[in-house]
Amino acid sequence: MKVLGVIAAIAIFFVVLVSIDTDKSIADPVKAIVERTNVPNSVTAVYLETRLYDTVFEVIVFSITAIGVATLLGSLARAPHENQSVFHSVTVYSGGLAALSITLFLYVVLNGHVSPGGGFVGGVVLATGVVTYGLTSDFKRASSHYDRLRIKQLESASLLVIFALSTLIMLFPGMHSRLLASGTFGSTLSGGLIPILNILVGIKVYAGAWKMSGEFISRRGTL
Amino acid sequence: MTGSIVIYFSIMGMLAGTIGMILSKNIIKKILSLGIVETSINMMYTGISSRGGIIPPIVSGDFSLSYADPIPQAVIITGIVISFALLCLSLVLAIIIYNNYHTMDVETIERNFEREEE
Amino acid sequence: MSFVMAIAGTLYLISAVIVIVSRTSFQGVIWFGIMGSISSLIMLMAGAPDVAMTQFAVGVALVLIVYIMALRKQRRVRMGYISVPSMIENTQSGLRGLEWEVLQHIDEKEGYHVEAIGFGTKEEGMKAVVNHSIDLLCGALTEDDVSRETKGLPYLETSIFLCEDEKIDFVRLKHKTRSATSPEPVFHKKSNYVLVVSRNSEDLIRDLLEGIQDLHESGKIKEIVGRYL
Amino acid sequence: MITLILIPVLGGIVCLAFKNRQRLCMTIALATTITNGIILPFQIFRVVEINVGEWGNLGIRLAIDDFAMPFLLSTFFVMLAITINSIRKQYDGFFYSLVLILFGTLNSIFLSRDLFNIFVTVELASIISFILISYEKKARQAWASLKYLLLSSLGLNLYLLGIGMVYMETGSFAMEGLNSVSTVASVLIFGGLAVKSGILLFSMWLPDAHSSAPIHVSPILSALIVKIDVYLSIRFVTFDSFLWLKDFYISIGLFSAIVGAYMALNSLNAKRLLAYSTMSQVGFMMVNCDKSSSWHGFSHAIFKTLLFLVVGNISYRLGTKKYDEWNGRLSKWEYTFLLIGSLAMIGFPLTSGCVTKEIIIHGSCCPWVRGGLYLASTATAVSFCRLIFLRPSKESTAMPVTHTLSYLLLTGVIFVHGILGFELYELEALIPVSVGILIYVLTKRYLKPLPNKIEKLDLSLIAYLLMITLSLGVALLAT
Repeated sequence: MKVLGVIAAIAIFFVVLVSIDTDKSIADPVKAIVERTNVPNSVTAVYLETRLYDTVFEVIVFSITAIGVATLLGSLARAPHENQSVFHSVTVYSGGLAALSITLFLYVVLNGHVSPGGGFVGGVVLATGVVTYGLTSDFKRASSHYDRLRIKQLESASLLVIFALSTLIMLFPGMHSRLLASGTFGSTLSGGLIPILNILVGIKVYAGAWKMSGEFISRRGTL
Repeated sequence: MTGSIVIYFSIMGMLAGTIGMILSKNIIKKILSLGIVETSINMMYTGISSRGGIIPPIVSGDFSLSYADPIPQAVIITGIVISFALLCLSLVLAIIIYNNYHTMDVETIERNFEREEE
Repeated sequence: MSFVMAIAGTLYLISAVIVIVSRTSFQGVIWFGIMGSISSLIMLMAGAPDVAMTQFAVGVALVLIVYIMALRKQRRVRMGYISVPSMIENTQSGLRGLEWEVLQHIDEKEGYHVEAIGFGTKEEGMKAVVNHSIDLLCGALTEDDVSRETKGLPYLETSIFLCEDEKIDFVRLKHKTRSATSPEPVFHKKSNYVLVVSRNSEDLIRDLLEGIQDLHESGKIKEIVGRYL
Repeated sequence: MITLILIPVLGGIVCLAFKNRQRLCMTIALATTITNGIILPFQIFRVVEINVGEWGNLGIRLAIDDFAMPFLLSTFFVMLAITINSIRKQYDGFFYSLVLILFGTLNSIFLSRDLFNIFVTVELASIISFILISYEKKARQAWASLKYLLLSSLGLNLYLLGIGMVYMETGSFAMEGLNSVSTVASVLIFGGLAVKSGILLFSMWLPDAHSSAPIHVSPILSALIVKIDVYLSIRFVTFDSFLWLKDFYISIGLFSAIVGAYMALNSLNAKRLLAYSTMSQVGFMMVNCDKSSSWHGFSHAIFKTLLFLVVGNISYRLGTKKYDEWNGRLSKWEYTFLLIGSLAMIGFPLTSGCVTKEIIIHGSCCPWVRGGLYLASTATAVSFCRLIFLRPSKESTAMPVTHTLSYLLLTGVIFVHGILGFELYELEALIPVSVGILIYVLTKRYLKPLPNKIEKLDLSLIAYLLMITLSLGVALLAT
């Protein structure tokens, strides 16, 4: 029976492979996008200005999954992680790595509209840095920052602000394009509301990714 | 030219992922094969965007260069984050099942459900 | 440029296939990480730095952490063994033998982290199981070795012979270098090989029983025995 | 028109922020649903189109027209009934935020004219339904949700592949591009979304997912999430490159209607009976993909929600889902609402089910299709006679006021729609109903549950891939 499924899959993808015609109509919208948004990195301009409507749903998907994972994992017993086998050389490296990921987060998020990067990348990079530090050396200290910096309230506040800002941009596009045109091309402060959205998405994705992996770690124990 | 090569490889990757999903018996393996399908789709969209040119679409003033198309790239960043969210959710469900039945094997799980059905 | 892309593409496909055919899911996850980084490399070459960064950060780093956390569920099984030729022995290429094959088959479905600890004699092994320092003891043990505190899970029938008034099971008898003068071994009684498990790891007992039953149903036990004895 | 989407989503996000205060979230949910209902009539009856952010062809376009109107109405009614009904069950704030965001996403799916935006919103709707299915963290729900997740995300990846091909051929994600797109892309787009549509053999995960979901989640799944693909297929069929789909739908719709009703016939578990009848009703909607099936979608959503809520609350009270153990233990009120729901499902005259089902039967193209539809409605009649002929108990136990309120709302909609749309030829509907009752009385003892081997994970995956190859063959031969 499985052979039938494999044959069907091969047939489907063979027909797709044969019938794909890659040079039919190659669009080149870079000029139109960059001219209107006055922002060098046209990819960030697309997903934060042209198709902002998708990104709003995208951020909601991420926060729903983060809290969904937390509630679904809530039913499992918390794994004790006192006896964390700590190798001191690894702690030093992962501590340095976490600090490095903070700087990388700030760089990528702040001028995500000038150089490659953006909210999503920054959030995930920071989350990976802090989680590796939590995994290898001391999970309690790594997760203590979550309450000290009150990230939980920050997370829901940033979701609300993202939603408010994007409704404003979508309802009054004329005003936003005038704001965009005012900044000088290529400078960090030039992107109108785009850098602010980038920062908020970065915080949101960081909080979501940290909560998800934190839930996994606290349920399954550290390495 | 490079765009179509990436597209052809990603379709073969999708084929490999689908076959992996059919043949594997362990839940984690099925979720892994699903991850392969999703990575191949993300790669295909970069292939689509690089049909016109492979210069990254970060404009530095002159528009004469043959830039890659930014729209599929921006669109697939959303796709990558969605596939990560799906992956986490499926792993949580697999863990919940593992905690009740202590097995990751698809047949034993479905046999347990049939036994409970009667 | 397209030549480099073709190489990277074939590497990508090879690692995708390895993920699917890898034996344990832990190996699959590692190769999934390798495949993710190759695909983010291809994206970089195809002129999409943003997507490459997101794919690498999300699709490789965070996914590996989450997968390892999910696979972290495996129980750490401390296995003591008494080395008996062709049943279980520690060769230079790792553990080999009939009992090891049986355990591998059971481990394949459950995916245990097995830590093997060698023991000199049966008594040492039994003492270790009784005080729960190891979860499982194997090495051609028969039913009468099982003491009250531990639990014996029979997985293979065998017969005990009396040779020079010492009870020897079939396998040890086969490998025992018998000098010409030793008396002919006399058939003593029917018995079967046992996996001795400490009482307090209930789910391990349940999984092993299920695995042994599955082995008998699928007839793999005969094939393994055929290969080793 | 954007407010239709933004208000529920905003309510959902506010609930997300205050998710540990349960009463506040419940009031937010009620208030948002009611405000959405108030602004609904002003938005629905004007054909409006918006370019989000004035980006024209590059950006996303939202538009409203009379295909989407029935679905928007049904979403509002179903959400209102579920929120009212779930007041007693003390769900926590996160449940209400999920329901509200799902409400906003469904409105957005029914309005959007951009293919990738449909992907993101359908993905969000599926993620919410995965979490909602396994909300009570039982292993059976986790397994049903995992099966649904694996199949649905494989399908959506094929859909993404199809959109990639559309972008390659037309240069934009707008829906108008579908007029001039290759048949393989149209098959992928159809096949990708068909996994969620509930057509037989495409989505064999449905009976397990809908029957093991919590009480207030299975109506959402059956009434709303299944309608996503019904609506999208109705819209896709109007484009030129999907012409092969119109007559392909007739055959699989008919097949799904008849076999789905037959499987419903033989199931002992009440929720599973409703899940199979959803698959057969989707077959009804797909037979002729036009406005009549969208109105049937509306009426099916209403009476399926009523049935699922009544059955769910009864099985919660009596502790068993097997309806033959309910004999003599139902309270009077519960029995009456169960009767009304089943009559609407069978297509008894004066109910909305009959109005829309008759329009479909009369609108169907050729006589053999009409015969098949009559056969399917008789089989549905037989399967629902099992619920109708349950004897209610003598003493009438009190029913919570929130339950009666939501049931009355739904029955009101059923009868208003039924009486307004009453035509003379509806008396024809009495024939399949009476034949069904006759068959039920004769063969009551012989019906035994079918083995549901096909619903295993691997087999449903293989069935799905085989159906896509079949549709690929049909499409390539047709053009």
